[in-house]
Amino acid sequence: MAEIATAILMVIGGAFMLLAGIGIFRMPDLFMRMQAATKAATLGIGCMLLAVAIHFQDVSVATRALLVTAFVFMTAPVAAHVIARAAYSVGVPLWEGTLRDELGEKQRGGEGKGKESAGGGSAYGGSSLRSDGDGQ
Amino acid sequence: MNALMAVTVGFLYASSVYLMLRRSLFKLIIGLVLLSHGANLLIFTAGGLRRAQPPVLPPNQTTFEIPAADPLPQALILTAIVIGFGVLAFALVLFSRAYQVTHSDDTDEFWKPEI
Amino acid sequence: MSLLGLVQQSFQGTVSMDLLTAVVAAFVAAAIVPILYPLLRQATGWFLGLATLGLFGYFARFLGSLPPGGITASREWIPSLGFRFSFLLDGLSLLFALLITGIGALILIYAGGYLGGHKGLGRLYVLLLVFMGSMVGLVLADNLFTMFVFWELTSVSSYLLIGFDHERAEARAAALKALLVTGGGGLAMMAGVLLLGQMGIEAGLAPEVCFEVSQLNTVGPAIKENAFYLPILLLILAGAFTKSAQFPFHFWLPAAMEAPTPISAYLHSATMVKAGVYLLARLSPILAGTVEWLWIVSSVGAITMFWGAFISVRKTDLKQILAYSTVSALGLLMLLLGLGSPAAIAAAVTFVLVHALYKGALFMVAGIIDHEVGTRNIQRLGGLARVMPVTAVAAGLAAASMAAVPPLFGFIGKELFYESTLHGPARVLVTTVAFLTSMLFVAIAIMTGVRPFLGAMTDDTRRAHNAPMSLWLGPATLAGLSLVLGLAPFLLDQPLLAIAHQNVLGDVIDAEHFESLHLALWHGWNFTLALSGFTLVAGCVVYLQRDIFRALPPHFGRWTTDGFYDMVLAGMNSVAKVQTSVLQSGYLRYYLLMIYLTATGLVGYTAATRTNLTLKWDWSDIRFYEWGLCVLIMLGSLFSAYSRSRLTSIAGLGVVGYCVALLFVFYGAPDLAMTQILIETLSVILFVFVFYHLPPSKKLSGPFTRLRDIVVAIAIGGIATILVLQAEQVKYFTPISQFFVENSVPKAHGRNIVNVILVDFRGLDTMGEITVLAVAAVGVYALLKLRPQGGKA
Amino acid sequence: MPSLILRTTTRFMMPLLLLFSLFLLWRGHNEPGGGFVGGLVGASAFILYTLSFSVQATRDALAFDSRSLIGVGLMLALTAGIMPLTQGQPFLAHRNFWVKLELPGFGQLDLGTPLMFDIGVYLVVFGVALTIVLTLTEE
Amino acid sequence: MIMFLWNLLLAIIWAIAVGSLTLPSLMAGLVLGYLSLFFCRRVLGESNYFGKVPQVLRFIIFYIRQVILSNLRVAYDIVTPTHYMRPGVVAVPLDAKTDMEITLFANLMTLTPGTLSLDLSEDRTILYVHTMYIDNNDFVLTRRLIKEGLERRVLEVLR
Amino acid sequence: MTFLASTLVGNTLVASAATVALGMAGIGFSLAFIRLVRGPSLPDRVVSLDLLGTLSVGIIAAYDIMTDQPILLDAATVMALVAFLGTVAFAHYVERKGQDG
Amino acid sequence: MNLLLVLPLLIPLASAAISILFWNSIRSQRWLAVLSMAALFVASLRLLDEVWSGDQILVTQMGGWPAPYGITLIADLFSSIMVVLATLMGLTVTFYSLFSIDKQREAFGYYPLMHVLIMGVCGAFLTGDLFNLYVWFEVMLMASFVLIALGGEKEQLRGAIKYVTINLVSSAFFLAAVGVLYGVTGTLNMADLAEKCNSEQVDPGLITSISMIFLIAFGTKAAIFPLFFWLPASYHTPPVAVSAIFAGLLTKVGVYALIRVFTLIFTQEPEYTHGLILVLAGITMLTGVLGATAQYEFRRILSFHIISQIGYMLLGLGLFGLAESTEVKLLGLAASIFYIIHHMVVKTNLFLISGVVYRLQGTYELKPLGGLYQSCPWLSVMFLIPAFSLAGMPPLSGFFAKLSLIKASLQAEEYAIVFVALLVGLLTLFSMTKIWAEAFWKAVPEQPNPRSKRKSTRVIRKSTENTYRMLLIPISVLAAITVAIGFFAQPVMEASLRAAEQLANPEFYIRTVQGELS
Ligand code: NA
Ligand code: NA
Repeated sequence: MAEIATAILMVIGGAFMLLAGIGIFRMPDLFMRMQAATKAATLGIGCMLLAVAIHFQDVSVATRALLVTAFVFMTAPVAAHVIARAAYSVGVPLWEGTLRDELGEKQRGGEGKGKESAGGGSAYGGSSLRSDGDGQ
Repeated sequence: MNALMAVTVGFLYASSVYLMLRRSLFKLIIGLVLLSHGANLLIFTAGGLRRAQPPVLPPNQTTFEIPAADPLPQALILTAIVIGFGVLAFALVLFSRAYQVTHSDDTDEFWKPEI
Repeated sequence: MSLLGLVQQSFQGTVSMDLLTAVVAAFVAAAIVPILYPLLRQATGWFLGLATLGLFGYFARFLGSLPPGGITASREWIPSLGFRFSFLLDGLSLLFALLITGIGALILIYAGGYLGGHKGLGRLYVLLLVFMGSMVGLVLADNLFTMFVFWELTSVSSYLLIGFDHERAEARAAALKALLVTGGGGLAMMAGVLLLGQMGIEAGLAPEVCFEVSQLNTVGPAIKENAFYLPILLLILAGAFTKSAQFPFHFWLPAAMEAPTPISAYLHSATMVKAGVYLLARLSPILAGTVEWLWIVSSVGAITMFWGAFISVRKTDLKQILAYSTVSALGLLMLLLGLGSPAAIAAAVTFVLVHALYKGALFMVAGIIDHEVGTRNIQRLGGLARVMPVTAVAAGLAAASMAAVPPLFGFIGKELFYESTLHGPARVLVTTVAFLTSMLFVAIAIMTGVRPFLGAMTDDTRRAHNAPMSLWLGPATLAGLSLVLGLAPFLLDQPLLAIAHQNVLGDVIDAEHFESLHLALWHGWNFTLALSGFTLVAGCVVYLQRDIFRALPPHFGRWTTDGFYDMVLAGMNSVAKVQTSVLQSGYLRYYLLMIYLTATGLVGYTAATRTNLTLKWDWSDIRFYEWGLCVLIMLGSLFSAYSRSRLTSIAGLGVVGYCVALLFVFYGAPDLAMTQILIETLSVILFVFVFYHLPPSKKLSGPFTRLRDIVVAIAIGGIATILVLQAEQVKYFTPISQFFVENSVPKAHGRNIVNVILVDFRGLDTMGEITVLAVAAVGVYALLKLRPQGGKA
Repeated sequence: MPSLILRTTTRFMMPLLLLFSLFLLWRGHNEPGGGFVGGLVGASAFILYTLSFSVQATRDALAFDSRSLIGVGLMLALTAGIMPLTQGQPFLAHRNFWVKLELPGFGQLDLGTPLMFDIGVYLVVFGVALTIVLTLTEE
Repeated sequence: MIMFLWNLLLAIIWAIAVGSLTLPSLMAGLVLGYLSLFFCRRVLGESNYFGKVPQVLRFIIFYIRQVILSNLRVAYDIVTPTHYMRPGVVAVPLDAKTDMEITLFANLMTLTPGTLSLDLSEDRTILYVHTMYIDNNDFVLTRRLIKEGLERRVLEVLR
Repeated sequence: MTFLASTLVGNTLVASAATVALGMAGIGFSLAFIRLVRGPSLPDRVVSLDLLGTLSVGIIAAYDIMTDQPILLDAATVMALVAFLGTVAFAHYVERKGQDG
Repeated sequence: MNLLLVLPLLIPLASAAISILFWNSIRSQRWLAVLSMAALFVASLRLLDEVWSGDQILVTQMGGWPAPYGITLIADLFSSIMVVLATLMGLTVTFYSLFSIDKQREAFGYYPLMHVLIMGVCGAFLTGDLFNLYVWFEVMLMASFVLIALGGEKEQLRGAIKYVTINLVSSAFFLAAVGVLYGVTGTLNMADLAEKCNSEQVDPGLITSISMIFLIAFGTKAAIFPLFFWLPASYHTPPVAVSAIFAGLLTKVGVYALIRVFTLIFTQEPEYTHGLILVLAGITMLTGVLGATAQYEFRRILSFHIISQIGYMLLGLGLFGLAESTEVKLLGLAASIFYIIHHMVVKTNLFLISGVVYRLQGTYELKPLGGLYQSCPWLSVMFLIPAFSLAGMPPLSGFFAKLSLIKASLQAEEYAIVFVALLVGLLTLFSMTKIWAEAFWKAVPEQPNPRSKRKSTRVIRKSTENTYRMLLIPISVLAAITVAIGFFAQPVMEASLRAAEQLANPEFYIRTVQGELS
């Protein structure tokens, strides 16, 4: 019984991890890549660690597995958030299919500038990171 | 399985050497980092590889049932990693100070003939 | 035995204190001059001169009372190298010791007058005394290394003395020239002496005494037959010839005339330059008597003799004339030593004394003239006899001795000289050269000792004053001695010169046919006398026609080794510059390239030629995730190498680090993996922070450079691969880690063996490691917080 | 100004990380872990704090200079090594410095100079990592 | 909070009493302690602790369901060749006030696929959320779904 | 296929599942690496590095189960702890860089 | 006797730790520095005395673990001589530093760094374990990295980057070599390695190949040709006290390591390995001295001379492998040891003197220097002693060092190296007289370098006069030692010979480590 549960959890976990990989590989802009990657991977790890906890049937292992799970669930969204925030602030572009950018609209309104393209508004006016981290 | 690890080690060495021969200070330090990776893996491999048998004795046991990985190279590498970190930290700061002085990454602008 | 005991032991030994005291005396005197000089000032010269006279008296005591075999004194020094402080006072060394101390005393007095009030006079006394002590040590030493020590000390003190007027570039250059030439010769001589000692051991001497001249004397024949005889001879001759200014090394001596005259008179005519002669005389019993000796020594001597005299006549500066004539006289002595016959040695021993007396006097006279008139140009001198009559008489006597006018001592010397050339090998040639030189000597003697004092006074001489007694005492004494010894040669022949003569000849001559040296003014009417007479006449003619010599093209004679010396010096400088700019280019990457090339060469070549590598490329049993990781490590490193963006490179590095950590996990090293992960993350953070304000990097090197670097990189990588493979496969012994496994729990109370190793089995490593970390932190802190403020250091 | 979300999360994670670092230190002799890893994790907690707030905030939170941690750590490790010397044992001979303790909740404890040594290592690593990062961040 | 500590203390006492300080015995102690506390609630005075626990459990179930569902939606989008998403940045006015509330809400929202907290306005009243599926280009609806769905429940649990 | 077979030697269900999981995670890992290489922006790379860290946790977990070595889990724990730290540092950098222009 | 072996590590480490704790009290750091260095020196003298008078090799097993397993600290005569010298240099340079290092550097860890540097050097000399040697190398290097960069002046940074990079590369070589050697032999203890590497079943060619990596690694640290570039690029950049201690100690640690491993472990194919060392020694001597010839900067000249002198030190090692007779082997090694002793004292002193010159005239360039012979007679004499000693003039220390090397070379019939050694001696003399002529003899140039602070220092003011006198104390002490080594060369030579004897007979060492003799 435990074996089957372990196996299923592992396969599911693996599948999510694969999904995360595909997501980050395929999605068209940074934000959607993050959307895909962070959550799928977190879920995948959750499954894996659950499998570990079940498989070893040992309190200390299970505790640690749960601890790691909790930790990952705690940190993953924050990590995603800080990167997204930073990326947005330096003007990493949104996908062209993006419908509307209410944050950008507000900022443009505040600064009284009329930039058109989605995601074109950089909070700090920095645009150097658009294509690469630190220029060429 | 040794061949793969050996080639990996060689590759790390080669790329580190190549990087250190560039004119860029930055590449130099990347090369240094790769060099220490190479050296660590070299010790690891040369000491003998054994899969998934950490040299940690199970409770209430004084020997391994299945032969475990050699603990000594591990201890050596651990020491080397930590020392390498200290050195790297200092080297990084040193290099950045050098940048601040010269505002250039090109080592040829940085050095001058020593006569 | 404690170290201190060993030091104490080296003080003990069999000592004849007197002789050692004599050696040390001058050094002690030198040491107290800095105290003495401020007290005595002007009187220092007299004081020191009289003190030195005491030393002279000590040596003079031995005149006629020297036991056969001389007096010895010795003390252990460095037995393990065969060095002893051993001294021998025999006839030869007594002769030189008397010259050194006697003339030294006069020079000290003379110097006080000559340089009175000069700010460097105190130092001059110190150096002169150090030099005197070295010279005394040199001639008294029995151990060749003791002698060599003093030999080099004379070079050093001579360097400092020649550069007495150190603010003048010429003086400095001359000092350097003398030092390099004599120092170079000294080094060669050192090698020669070492070899000689070695051969002495081969010939049966004990290693402790293999450098004792008195011991080596006993194995002379064996050494002469040794295959190393010629190298030894050449090396030792290099030392002697440079020191005694033999052609082609003579050029330093005229240059050394940059020194004030007391120094020139003392070092460069009377004493130091004779050290080479002394050395060859001392070693004659061991080395002389072979064909090589005969030809090398005598031909170098003959060439020097003639060449020196010839150049001398062409000069107009008093000191230059005297310097070249000294070169010539030294050549003469060499020639005689080369000939090596009892007659030649007799002449040599006598001429040493003759030359010291007249040349010392003439030099001091030259100094007086320079001091009182202000010029040394003989063309601007004349009529000085009226101003300084005592000096004039002294000069005249000295010149007469030089010109070998009877009844002066020089005449006896000249007679013996002709005597030996006429009975030596190649006698016509040698005698002709001897005659020509002697003829030139006559001209030189007139030019330096007679001409300035006679005739009309010149503009320069009219302003001259008489010299004080401290100045004329020296030349007068020496010139007087030339006369006294000429008239009464018996005063010194048996008590001194005969013994010296015997010492030089050693066992070379069998006792039956040996005639003891006996000096006399009159040898009867013979060919030698005629030759002497003719020499005088011819010399006067040369003097009258001296303009012919001067009319020769001016660069004639400058095409000598002096120019060669300059060329060598310049050449060495440019070679050094080129070499340094090539090797020490300033570019770090070239340095690294060199190191990598060396590594490739040494390790690669050695592995390829000296061992049979049995490399088993085991590609089996590799799990797919291992493949994946290794490929990722390689790709990651490639990526961080090729990425032009710095932070991207850093991210690539992070990948490599994490993959390495995963490898550690896979191969059962959780501690390593954890450490690696943490360190990698910290490093990435540091990287990010440090490279936060960096300019972009460019592609900087061309295709050839890249190709070259790739080749080097692959070579290093290949070597690393091969070594790893080899080490992984070849396991000769059970690793010591087995012990750790067995003892970890029972003795070290820990199950995590890696950690037990770190804190217990090899805790010392960890101690060092945390020290490194601590220092790194201090370093980072200091480097970032401490900014330079101006050029303080 | 770093994100509020990050700051809040960090405040929660700090004790967790520190506890974990002590845990690693504590059981390092028997399970993976030890002074190095523990010290690094401990420092990570404060590094995270620095990134989420500011260097000054970290300095205030620490209440002591990170450099003195290094000095104390070195002295501690050194003392652990010297203690055997007082009994004529070689330097770092931990063997005779073991105490067995029964503590409720912890089980049987092997306490000895190795732990002291490891604590020294922990402090040094902690202090070093912090000093480096704090200094760099201040730039 | 006091109640929770009480509960924890009871669990530990239980575990010691049972003689094994292990996870299962602690868990058992926790549940049994909760029950005993529940029955004593009148004695100890009113507390929202007893209402909170079922609320939290309900929230967890809701959240897990949410995560799985939205994960599947994203997964479908990832693995199929065509992109179905209709992304945009939505400004969500916040009812959450304290640091804790805002953080928990933002994090939980980020953990559900399809939404990602992008930035918080400086006056902490608006959370900008990157959203992958804005159906019908209706920003108002999306805003409301986020607020009514997750924020409300989070605040319920916390307050 | 030999490698697959060899890992299945234990031939328990769990080991097979672990191998499959490991494989999938590995592919995910590689894809993330490709994103790291491709960028194009620095945040893209940071995200992929973060993902690589997270996936490593999963990979270690799967490997633990496959080899029955719970001890290796500690590495996963540490990985989970610090990958976050790296990401925050990068984000910190990106923002400051923006401020400095 | 455990304590004596450990004290050279404990005293500096404790001092460093305390200094770090008292970071803000420079006064106490200064006092501690001198006291600790003095204590260290006394302790090392005791160590030497113990080794010498007992005619034994002292050994202690760290942690009490038996020999090949734990880390061995071991002091044979060679080690203890080196430790004594290192601590002596530490003491003198620290004293010098008190009066020459600026307040800023003092406030940023100068003294703790100094302690750690000495500790690393002593550790390297005393350890009997190859990996532990690596650790001590790193300790020493790390401290030297910081010391060389401390202050952050432009030139310093330039030099430091080269210094750091090349030393890191060499450390990586060292580490790799240790790893490979452990892989092959399964041990790290040097005595154990000596036994195992020379046992029958081991392929000598493989060991020789590995030894080449050690040659590269240690050769770089020792600054032999063609691995020396870092040295002239960096040694002239830090404050002079730092240059001095580096010049005296660091390269010698490399030489020490070379001598140690190539007498103890890598003696499989001496005609190859030691022949190579001899050739490298010759080229090193020549290139170094020619490099110095091209220089016109005080410290650069001295730096290049270090290289050339390293050649001399290795010459004896080469002879050890090549000579046939035991006597010559011993003489060669002893000569090398003698040379190291001489060189450490002399070279440190010359650097210290260059610092005084800088302090007086504000520059290290020879061209604008001058007039010191007139103004500072005592300093002049103090310069002449080490300078002529370096050039090998008798009866100073360098003479006997050079002479015994040449003697050994002659006996080993390596005449080419004799020629090189003699020639290099002459060129060294040339360089030293160049400094003498330019800085001391020459009058002060008419148009002084505007950057130099000569005007203010032309006349030594009262306030600096005291400092000047204090700086002359360590200089005079070292000069006195130079003279003493010359006059009392016998004890030094005998010590070197006995040290060489121990090196040449590794069985004694090995058995002591294995505990059979203790
Ligand atoms: Na040196
Ligand atoms: Na050095």
